[in-house]
Amino acid sequence: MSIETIVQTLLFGALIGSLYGLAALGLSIVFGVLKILNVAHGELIMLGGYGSFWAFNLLGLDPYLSLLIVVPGLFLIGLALHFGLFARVVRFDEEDRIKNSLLIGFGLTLILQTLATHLFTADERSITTSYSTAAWEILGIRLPLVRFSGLIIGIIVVVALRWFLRRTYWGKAIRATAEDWRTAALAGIDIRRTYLVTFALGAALAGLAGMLVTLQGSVSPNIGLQWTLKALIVVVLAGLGSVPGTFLAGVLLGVAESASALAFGGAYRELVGIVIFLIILSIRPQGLFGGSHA
Amino acid sequence: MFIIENLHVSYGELQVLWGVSLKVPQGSIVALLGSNGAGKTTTLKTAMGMMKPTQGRISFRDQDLTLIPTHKIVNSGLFLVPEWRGTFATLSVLENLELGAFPLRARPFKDKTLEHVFELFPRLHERQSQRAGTLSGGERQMVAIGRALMAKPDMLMLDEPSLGLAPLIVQNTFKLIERLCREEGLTVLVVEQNVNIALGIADYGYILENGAIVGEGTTDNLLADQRIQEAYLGI
Amino acid sequence: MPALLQVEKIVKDFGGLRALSNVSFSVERGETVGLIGPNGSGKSTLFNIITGTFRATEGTIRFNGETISGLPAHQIAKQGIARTFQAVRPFMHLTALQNVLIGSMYGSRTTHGRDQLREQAYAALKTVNLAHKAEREAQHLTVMERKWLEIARSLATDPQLILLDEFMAGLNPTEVSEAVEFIKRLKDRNITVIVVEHIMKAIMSCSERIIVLNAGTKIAEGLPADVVSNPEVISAYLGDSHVHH
Amino acid sequence: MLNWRTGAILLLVVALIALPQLPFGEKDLLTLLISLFILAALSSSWNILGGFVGHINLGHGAFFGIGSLVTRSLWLDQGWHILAALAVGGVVAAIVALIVGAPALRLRGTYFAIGTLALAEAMRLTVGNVLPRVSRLPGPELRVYDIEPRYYLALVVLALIVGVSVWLSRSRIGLGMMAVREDEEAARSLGVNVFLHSMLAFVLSAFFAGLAGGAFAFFHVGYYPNYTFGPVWTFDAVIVTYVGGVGTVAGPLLGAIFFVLIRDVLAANLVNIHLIIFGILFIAIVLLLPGGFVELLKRRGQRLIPAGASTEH
Repeated sequence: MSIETIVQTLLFGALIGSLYGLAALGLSIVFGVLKILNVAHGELIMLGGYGSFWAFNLLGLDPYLSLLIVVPGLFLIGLALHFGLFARVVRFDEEDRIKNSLLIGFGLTLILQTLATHLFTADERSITTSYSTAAWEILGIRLPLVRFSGLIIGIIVVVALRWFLRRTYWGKAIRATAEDWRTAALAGIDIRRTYLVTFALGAALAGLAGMLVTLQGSVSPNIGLQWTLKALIVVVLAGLGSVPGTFLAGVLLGVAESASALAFGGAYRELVGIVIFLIILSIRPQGLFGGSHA
Repeated sequence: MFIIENLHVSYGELQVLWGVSLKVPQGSIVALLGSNGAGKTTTLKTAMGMMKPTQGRISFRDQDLTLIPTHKIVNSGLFLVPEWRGTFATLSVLENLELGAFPLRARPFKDKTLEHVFELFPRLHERQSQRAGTLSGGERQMVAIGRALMAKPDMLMLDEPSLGLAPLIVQNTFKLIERLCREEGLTVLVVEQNVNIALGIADYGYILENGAIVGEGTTDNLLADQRIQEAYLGI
Repeated sequence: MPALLQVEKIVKDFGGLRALSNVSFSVERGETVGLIGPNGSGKSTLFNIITGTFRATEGTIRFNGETISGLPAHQIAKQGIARTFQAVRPFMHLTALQNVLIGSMYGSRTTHGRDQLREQAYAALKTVNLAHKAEREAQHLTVMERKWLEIARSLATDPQLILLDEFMAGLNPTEVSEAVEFIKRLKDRNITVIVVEHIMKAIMSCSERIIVLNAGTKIAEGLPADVVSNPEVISAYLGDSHVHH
Repeated sequence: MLNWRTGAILLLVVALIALPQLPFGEKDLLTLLISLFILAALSSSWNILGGFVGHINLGHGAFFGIGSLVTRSLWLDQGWHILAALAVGGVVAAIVALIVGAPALRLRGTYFAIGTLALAEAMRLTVGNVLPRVSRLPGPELRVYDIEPRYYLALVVLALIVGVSVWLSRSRIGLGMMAVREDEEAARSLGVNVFLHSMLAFVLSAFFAGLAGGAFAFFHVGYYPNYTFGPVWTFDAVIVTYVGGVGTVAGPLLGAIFFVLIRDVLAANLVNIHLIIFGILFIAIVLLLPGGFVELLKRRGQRLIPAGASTEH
């Protein structure tokens, strides 16, 4: 195995991993602040992917430009889902809240997936643009532009999100609510609105990830579960502490998968993350998700 | 003037307040006394909109606060430092204080109040970038009160400010509360188990027992009142 | 014969916080003991250590002369220690009878036939006047009934010692005096009782002996009348008058 | 004691046993009933852990998969008798549950759910990787395919699990399990060994899921080996159980009947629309009617066999 192959594979892993990181950010922030686990997060990614696909095919919109529609669109869907469903769960105490949100997310998964099959058929869809295959080559290593853009967008999102959470009043309100909603309410923060905005923000992030997923690969109605699982693995790896940490954990997961593919063959790359996940889970059965968002 | 009239509150079917009424005149310190489980915390929580009364009315400067959400009550100038202090452990001291200025009424004065808080608590100035969770109990108390001041409240409610603190820190806390009232015109309602220290600074006091007011009076009258012993020790 | 319960030098730390330091006392068979102290003095922590919910950082607990500290909670229950919880928590979706049956099926040290178990369970319900609601789910009972159901459930385990955690909170005066009478009657059944309570009048009238905790240490122990006139107890409750002025 | 309810149940059982011999007991009806029995059995097996003990297992499909895989290879490849193969399939599923149970049951609430979800996904991927070739279509067996034994096998598996569920809902151990579901700490304080009860339910639940998988392997002879490991088996079981009434004996049965009926009625017109209906129904039940159909019937005064009414004899 040449050194180029190894570097090339690991680089690819890192680039795919930046998608894992992006997918996990939304799940992580929603879990951290609302203490609800939205297992339909992968379905929101799927919806984002279809949004870009149809914007490209029907409106001829460049996928990057389609973000201007997809991200606000998913934000609105997030608002609606929270308003109609999850807001009813947030009233419960923590244990019931997580359990019921899990079940609702689970039902939502089924509905969205079936609905997508219905509307868009079960075919795999992808976006092919003029620059889809463009790549830079440095020292014999290929750097596909479309995949590279995922990393760049990921970094931009991390920086922007961190700035938002650390510097703005609303960002601080979100972090305060994540830590202790009662105290946050006593500080004059409108908890219900914080929850609503946070959930919608999580959905918008899923939409962004969905566009990149479709551009770099393909979208079909049943990709949701895989992406939820990937996001969960990343969140468990990173804990709930930090935005950059979550993104980095995603990149690392991508690299670990690629490394295992080199070592044991491609068939086992998916297993690596799950095995890591199960190991961490069995070492730290409680309090996996300590800390709040920063 | 802060007024609670005939307040009834239940947890589910369990009624814990039975017609509590009290008044806190502008610029005075009023103590609400009573043993554990008498309903003191419930009274404060209801005043802050964290529990819904089944009956009764709460008003502050002629504005009806009953059934108004907590964040709006805060914005109207009423602030509660809860029993659990209410500091955000993972946020820095500075961020905690800045969050105090979250209510719109307080935001324009943020920098100025911050300066004032740092004058009151030089220790917080030194530790402003430290996470609040790493502070000592006394320092967290400072953050809690500092955060309350950042909200530019007209009236401050404190729930058991002495809980879990060393005597000297308790003493300093109460001196500070007294000073804020006398010098800066803050209205204060303090809930305490520690009768002597609370009445040491208060103008007027109420005794709560089993969810009802069983006695009230000026500080001196109350200190001599046998009902306090009774409410606390059952003798 | 050793005392029924011996609590020896119990220390409990939560992280850096010391919730209990060096608490020791013992309870004789048939006694009714009150455990009092201001908020956060460590009463509930002590209950949780005796029943095995928490593990003590240091110290030993003996029951009938045998060490029980370190045993899992369900084994301690089988040894004959029953408890109620501060926030009432019966099994909400099970009937009153089922609630009590679980106590008699799992808690008893002797094995009984099915019919005998049911009789026992009914008897336990009768002692708290709930026999007529045996088939009703706990979630459809009133808060008072749930409290009594929880007592019946604990009694069904056939305990030697029962720990009552703030049973009287939220009761009106008539209900309080009923509860006091009930606790006194437990003595006739040879059941030892430890009561945590904030309603001082009640605890004074039903306890033979009182133990006072403050900030995790035992500050007094003795007859009710002696304890309430103890200056240290008064200052723990009312605050030290020398602090200010 | 033969009241009308016992009578009705007896009558139903006799009818189900006699059905293949009756003139209208045709292949289509039998096929429909077999898939109903298997779904009802799978859901009932999920209900033992999820309903009685309250641990939400999102990897239940793995045990269905193990049962079907083991049964199928012993039966087809090793030439065992189907009953022996089926029993071993269930036992292997139970053994796997025993092994993963200790670490899995340390997880609380949601962590148990996502942990089992990941565990099942790991098994599905492994099986897909290791055994890509077992998917041969067994020619000889198909040529002599007879629906009747499949029907009876599925019926027996369902009867077994319903029997065990009824027994659980009335026994000391079942009561202990429900105590764990309601409040672990309170259960402990009465002498209930929480871990032991959870483990027993987990193993029983896996065993019966394995049997259901074996019955499926016998019924549905040709499929990819990792098909039965798919998450859809878990999802169907969870949804059916909740819609019917989680924690009751009748719930999973009612839910399965409703599911199969809706699927069959609507499948002719619209692909999979029953899943949307069920998804909405499921969410509505979680939010508004946590007791499911059984709760609805109970409110109307017709008591079916809810676990909650177990001790009235």
